[in-house]
Amino acid sequence: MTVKVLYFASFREKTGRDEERRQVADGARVGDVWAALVREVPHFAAFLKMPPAAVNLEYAGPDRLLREGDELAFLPPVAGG
Amino acid sequence: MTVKVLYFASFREKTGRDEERRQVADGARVGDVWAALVREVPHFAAFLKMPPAAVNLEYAGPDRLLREGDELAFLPPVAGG
Amino acid sequence: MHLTHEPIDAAALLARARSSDGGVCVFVGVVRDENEGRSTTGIEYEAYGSMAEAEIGRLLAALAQTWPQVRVEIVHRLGRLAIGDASVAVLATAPHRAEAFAACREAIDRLKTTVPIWKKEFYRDGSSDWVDPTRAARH
Amino acid sequence: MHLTHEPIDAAALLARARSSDGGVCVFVGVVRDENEGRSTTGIEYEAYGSMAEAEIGRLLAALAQTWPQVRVEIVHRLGRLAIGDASVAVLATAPHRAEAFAACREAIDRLKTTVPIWKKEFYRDGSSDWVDPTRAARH
Repeated sequence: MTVKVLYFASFREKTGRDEERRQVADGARVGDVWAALVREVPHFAAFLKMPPAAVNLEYAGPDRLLREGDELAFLPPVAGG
Repeated sequence: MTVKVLYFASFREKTGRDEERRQVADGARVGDVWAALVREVPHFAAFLKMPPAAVNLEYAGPDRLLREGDELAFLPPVAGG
Repeated sequence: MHLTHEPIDAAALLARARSSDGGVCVFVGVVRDENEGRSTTGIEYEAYGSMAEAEIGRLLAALAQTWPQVRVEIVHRLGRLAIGDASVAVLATAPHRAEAFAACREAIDRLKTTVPIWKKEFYRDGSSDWVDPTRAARH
Repeated sequence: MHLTHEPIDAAALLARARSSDGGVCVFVGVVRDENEGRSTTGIEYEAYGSMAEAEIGRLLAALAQTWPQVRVEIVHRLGRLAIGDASVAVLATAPHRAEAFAACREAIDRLKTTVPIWKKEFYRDGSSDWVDPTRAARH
């Protein structure tokens, strides 16, 4: 199935993309996508743990099951205000 | 000697005056003036203790010695804001 | 200086924040349409003007001792106010928000207990009374 | 709705206080000319817009649970801001001041940790960097 993955701020600059469609296995979880990104993206390889993530505009942990068409984002540390 | 005594808000309305010059004995203290007012003013007779007082624009206790020309005020409970 | 008979312009107060300050906290006290369950139509504020100015000056000096990096401004309106009118405004600007909030809160709390200002409430039934917070506290 | 690319009009926000509310607390975050000792020339704010709107909505709902009588409004600006520009404004109006202060403070504290907004600081030496509060906390 396909999910949409979004990148913001430092993650956008480090990956050179703001959005991509990724093929993931049926039954894939948020943590599986992160594990794949760690292998692909040098910047993420240095991370000791998964950054905060969101699925369909809500925070979600690594065990969150993904479904076809989900919008997934890994979020750099927020710094609004 | 003479001191100026000011009345505000409910004290002004209850005494019917906003300012008066009072003769007080040399060596008189704030508490002495209050004791005299308690005898003169029915509204003050009901007070269990002296209300906050100010001498020359600063809070002062009953033992504060008065001097010629001092500006003295007894203050109803403040309620600004 | 800190007391005025004119309407309070909280927006103008806000505009005076310094550019080096990251946090601006403003408190505005507004005349309510009820107090302790009684409908009110307005409030008359009276001050011992010269002492109130001096007390506010001492209050600002004390705040500057506690928070040297915070700048605080206080404006209190006097006279007859209608429902919805601003009676007091406090502005605290600081490099960081924690200090701005703390100084603003402390300023309004102390102002309400130490600065010689009194208010007479006017009720919908035509009566009026001087507000006595010490009496309310005993309820 | 809560995010804007236009300058924040804190005065207009202030003017929206209800007449039944006695206490109005406004916090305005302003772009500073330095951060952790480095001179800054401006900040670029970027948001995950749809999620930020949703998070602010959830934040307002949580505040309404805690303080049913308080009304809170939040506006956050995005894009390139200069020193002295307001980046965020929070308005809390309540019958009494304690609730207005508490809700305003809680709103800005939670906004800064949960709403997906990021800022890139531009320094006087021409460099720039994304602000990472988790890194600052380890200092």
